[in-house]
Amino acid sequence: MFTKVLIANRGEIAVRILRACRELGIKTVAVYSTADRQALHVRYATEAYLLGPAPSSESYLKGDKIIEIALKSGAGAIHPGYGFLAENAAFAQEVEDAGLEFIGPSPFAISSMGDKAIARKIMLEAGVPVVPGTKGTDRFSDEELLKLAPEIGFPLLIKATAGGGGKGMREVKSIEEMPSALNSARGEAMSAFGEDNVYLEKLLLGARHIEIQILADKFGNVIHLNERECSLQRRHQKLLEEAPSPAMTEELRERMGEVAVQAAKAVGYESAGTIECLVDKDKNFYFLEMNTRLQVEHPITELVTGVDIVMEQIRIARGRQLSLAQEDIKINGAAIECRINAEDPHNNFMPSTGHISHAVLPTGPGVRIDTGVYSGTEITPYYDSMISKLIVWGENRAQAILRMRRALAEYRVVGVRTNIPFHQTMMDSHRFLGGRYDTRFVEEEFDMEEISEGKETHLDIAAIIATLVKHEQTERSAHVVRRNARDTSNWKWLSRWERLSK
Amino acid sequence: MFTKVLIANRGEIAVRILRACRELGIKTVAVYSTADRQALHVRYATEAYLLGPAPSSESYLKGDKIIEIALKSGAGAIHPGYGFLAENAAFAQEVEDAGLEFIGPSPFAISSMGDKAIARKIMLEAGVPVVPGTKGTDRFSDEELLKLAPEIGFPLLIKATAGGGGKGMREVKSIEEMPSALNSARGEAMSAFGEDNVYLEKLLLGARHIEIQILADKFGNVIHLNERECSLQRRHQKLLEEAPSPAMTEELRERMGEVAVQAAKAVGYESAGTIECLVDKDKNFYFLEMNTRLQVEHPITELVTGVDIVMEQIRIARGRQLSLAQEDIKINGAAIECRINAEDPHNNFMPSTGHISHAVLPTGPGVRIDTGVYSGTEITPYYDSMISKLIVWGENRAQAILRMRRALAEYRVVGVRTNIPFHQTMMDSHRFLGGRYDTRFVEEEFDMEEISEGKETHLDIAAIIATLVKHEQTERSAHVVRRNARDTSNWKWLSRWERLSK
Amino acid sequence: MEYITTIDGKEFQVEIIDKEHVSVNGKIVEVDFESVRSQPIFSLIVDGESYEAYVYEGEDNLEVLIKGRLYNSQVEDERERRLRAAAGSSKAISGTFYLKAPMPGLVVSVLVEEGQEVKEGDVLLILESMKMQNELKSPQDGVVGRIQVSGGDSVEQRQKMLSVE
Amino acid sequence: MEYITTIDGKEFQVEIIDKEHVSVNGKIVEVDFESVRSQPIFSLIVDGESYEAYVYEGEDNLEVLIKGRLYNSQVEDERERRLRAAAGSSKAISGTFYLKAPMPGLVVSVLVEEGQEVKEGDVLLILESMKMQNELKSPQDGVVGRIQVSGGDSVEQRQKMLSVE
Repeated sequence: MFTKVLIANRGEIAVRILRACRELGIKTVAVYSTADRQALHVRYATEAYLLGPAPSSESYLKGDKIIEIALKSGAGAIHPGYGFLAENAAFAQEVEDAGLEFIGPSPFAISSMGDKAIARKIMLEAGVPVVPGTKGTDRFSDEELLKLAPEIGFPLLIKATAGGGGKGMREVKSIEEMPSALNSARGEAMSAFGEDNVYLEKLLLGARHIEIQILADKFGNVIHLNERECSLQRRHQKLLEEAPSPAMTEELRERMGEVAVQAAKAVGYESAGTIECLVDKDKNFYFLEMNTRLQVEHPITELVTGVDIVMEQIRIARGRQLSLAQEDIKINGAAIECRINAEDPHNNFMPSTGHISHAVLPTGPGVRIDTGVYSGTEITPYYDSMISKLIVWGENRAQAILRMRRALAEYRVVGVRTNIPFHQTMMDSHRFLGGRYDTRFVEEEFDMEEISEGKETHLDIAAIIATLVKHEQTERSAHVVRRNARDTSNWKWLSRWERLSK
Repeated sequence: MFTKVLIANRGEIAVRILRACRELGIKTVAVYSTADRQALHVRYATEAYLLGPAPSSESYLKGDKIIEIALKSGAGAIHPGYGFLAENAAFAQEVEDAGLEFIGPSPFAISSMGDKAIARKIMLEAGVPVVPGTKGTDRFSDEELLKLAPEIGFPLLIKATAGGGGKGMREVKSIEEMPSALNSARGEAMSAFGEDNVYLEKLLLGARHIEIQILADKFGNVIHLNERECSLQRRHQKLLEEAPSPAMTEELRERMGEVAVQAAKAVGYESAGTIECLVDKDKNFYFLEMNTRLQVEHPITELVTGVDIVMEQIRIARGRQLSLAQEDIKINGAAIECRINAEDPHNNFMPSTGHISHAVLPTGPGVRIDTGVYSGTEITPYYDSMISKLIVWGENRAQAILRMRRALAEYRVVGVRTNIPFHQTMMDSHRFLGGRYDTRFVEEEFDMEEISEGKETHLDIAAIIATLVKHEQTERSAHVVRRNARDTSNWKWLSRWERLSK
Repeated sequence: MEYITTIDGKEFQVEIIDKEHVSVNGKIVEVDFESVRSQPIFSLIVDGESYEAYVYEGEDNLEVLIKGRLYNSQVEDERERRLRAAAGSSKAISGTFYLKAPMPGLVVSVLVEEGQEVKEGDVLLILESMKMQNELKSPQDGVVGRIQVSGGDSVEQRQKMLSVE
Repeated sequence: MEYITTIDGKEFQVEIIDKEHVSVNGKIVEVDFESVRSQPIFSLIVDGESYEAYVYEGEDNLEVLIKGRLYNSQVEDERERRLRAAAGSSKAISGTFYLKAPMPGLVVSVLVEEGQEVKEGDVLLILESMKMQNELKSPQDGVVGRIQVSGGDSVEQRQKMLSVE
């Protein structure tokens, strides 16, 4: 049984996994790029090894180097986190071949679920409903797809079988758009994944993105931890998740849960995993894909079920049987997660880099923050823009929303722009409050200015602040001019500078 | 029903109360001294008013000014927090007389419990066991006390009836020590409380300090939220609390709970309050005093019972009936609180003032921090040394301890010394791990060096770090000498300094 | 000192009377204004109400973020206002827009050519940063001037990439 | 550069070989050493193991706090050591101890008088700060010299209050 774990990741998820290990008495090995020398995961780990320069391709994606470090340091297992190498079946296989435990499912499960067409086929055979579309795992030519498209019906989606993160995906409204969309989808897929195979899926309108969390041990025991509601997305990136889903019924939850367990069993699944589904207005649900790893949004499930998913992953990898049975899993209260990204919601969510010169985290009752940054951290362009996850728990959904509002109001990050104002606006929107939203809501209907309209404004306060700032700038520059006039005093400034720079 | 609350306090507890108000949709009024202009409670409140200069006597103790501000701002209620005016019956009366709601018990309950001799009498009459000692509320002369002392037995404690915080308290081992101890206790009481009345109490050895949390509404409903273990103290200041107590049995919990409810009913108690008891080795318990306010350590009860005590206080003050019955109160898991103080555990717990130039808070699963400071805060000598409360929850006591260890290991505060090393050593001590400690443990048996003995040391690491630091200093000062030799470059330094100081 | 301050198009007459008093459109209010720990984040207590704002400096404006809402502001004293009035709308005259990189990143592709006519809102260039592809658009109609980068180039923050004249 | 470093009374021969290598008592280790965000808190990775330490500067020593344990250290190069050896134990010679305020506070009372003999460990003065009364003790036997404060005085950090000769 391993007693040291290498964490092949960075940022908040590396810290999250480190913490679970530490609380289980397991030693930790961090790996890092030169940009992350002072990152929390390096500061907190028992051991730390440099991988290489900042770009992921030269550091966090270097599977061979990571395995080498694991062997050198005597780590018995590797936890891949999410992203980077987490869903790379070849890497999982290499880890296994090196005699190490991969904290996640088998390479077979990863690769089966990694090819979206194969995954759809397996799910159909296991009796799991999938989104209507092309069937089987053949490579379809453009001609075949043009013939199949009208049968599926418009609007539809062209999707790369190797897909992920929205790459190689195109929405098509009519047959006329098909040829050029196919062309560009295949091009994008080729450059992103090294292959251009695509398939078609009906575009479900007004649907919600709901996922079921699964836990499975090495002995064939599988349970689910109920659902997470993840419909609030922008460019296929989730922004805010909640559990339970405001659209869920007890009956649907049970059906989806059963099907998710079935799906996991169909691939001999082990560890934590997620079955992502679309749920339409009539509460029909369709399998979308399986994520064979820990999800960013796992904490909301932890808060409402009381299960520590990362600790369970580690226990499972250590060969323990699940300590929980399905009937032990209850939903207690409600949880919301806001992903805090370094991007400017007032400027088309443009990423924002810089040095965090001042930060105040919301703390206190019912608030959890998972983060890898602190006051002083440099936000670089090399990695994704998520700087923290703000997660709250409440006795019920209303209390969770009120708590999230106060936490967002307390949160201060100076040095980069963040999407906190987006979340604040969301927490005020009637559609969110009513739980009435679908996967298109953020992109098609949510407008920060519009939602704020009619709400209290502080034009006069803004006027006072802007004027005072300008006034002080003017005063200060006048002062500098006067100061520079006094040549003789320069030595004083110099000695002061030297004191400052000590 | 009030919709705006003035919080007559500062620091973490002001922030804690602000948060509860905000999550209930209630507006907040902060008051502050000049030293606290940039404190979190001022930054987070809806409104904020200056009280006066830094010393408490000129700011946070100015009851009349606080009431004036409450009236001016339209606040309907005042929450006193703990300390300052929280147990000042005259202030509570003035608040009431001004037509405002005092979020706490009646002035009668405060004053009854404030006089320790009266409190003992009331408790005895209500059938609550008290620590053996003098009876009644008479003023005893030195002669009378010298006569009573042998009947009570040595060792004993002389205590000021108006007491609190260990002031006017003396331990006496024999009759010979009595006269001078009486003299100095009376002197200290007079200067601290303006009156020198004292009483005698048997000193219980090997006893634990265990307190019961009470909630009572305006309709005579009283429940208790079980116990907190608070034996780990130094100079009568609690340092670390846990819930449940490792020394508790179900039967004792029930008895103490019943008695606590009885005690609260005996003074027509309303709001949150605490019955402090001593529990001896044979599980006999004795009433010590009642704290007629919110306690510093209330969060551990919140974590194991799921009840938000501050919100309940506010609901009760708004005239609502308790929403919880005694049978709704269950204990879930275990919680520990470490008080993080700006004091140096390696130098006799000497307070430490300064500017917090770097801070990293532990976050993540099961960790709660209640604090009023942030990176950039100045720790002044004017107020007490507690800078934050680190509170963790675990499925059981063992898990809570492991989690506390990891949280303490993550916590970084640069600029002042803190007692984090004390807590780290405590988390490693066999006595604490075994739950075998009493109120004298920290002062009489706990020794940081001794406990660390035999544990892993890092002398070589310390040697490397010390040498590298010294080496860099030497290099740097050599560089400064060389730099100063180059007169001509001074203008460059100047312009750099000006950039820095912008 | 008197200023004319425009917030989201609305004008305010703001006079700084002394350190503790400001008049807004003739109404005098009491202010206590401090930057928090010397950061570009400001705490303002005005007649008892406590506000906090991030202030971002633009080229000729300030953005003020209060409670999640962004206010675009311009502050001018009388002299500046007179100068601007005398100069007329200077913006319309020198109409060259320089597309600068809003953050460090990698140029994925340049979608226009030198000399090409573009309309306001047309995508000029795709820049990748933080694993996201960001479309940078033209804020005005015009003709593409010199293009200084091409696909695959790394760019620094604020680096000029191309112009629209 | 070679140093003799004493940690809690134990001597180490430490040689700084280059930026990445240090030898400790002849054993060469790989080091990666950085101050975190220019603070007096240091991250050291030594042969892969990650440590973090607070370093406090004393008058002629450094205190190093690692994992809750405080190490008292003295670092000398050969020249310094020679000088000290030549001077003999300088401490024993100039035996005056100045009691300085360890923090700003209020003198509650001075418990000794000028000319009074005191033993190591005797309480000299009570200083109140942060609502706590702190007993300040003599670190050596001696005679109380000049007393510069009295009960009720406010003192600044490091202010001299009295001496023991």
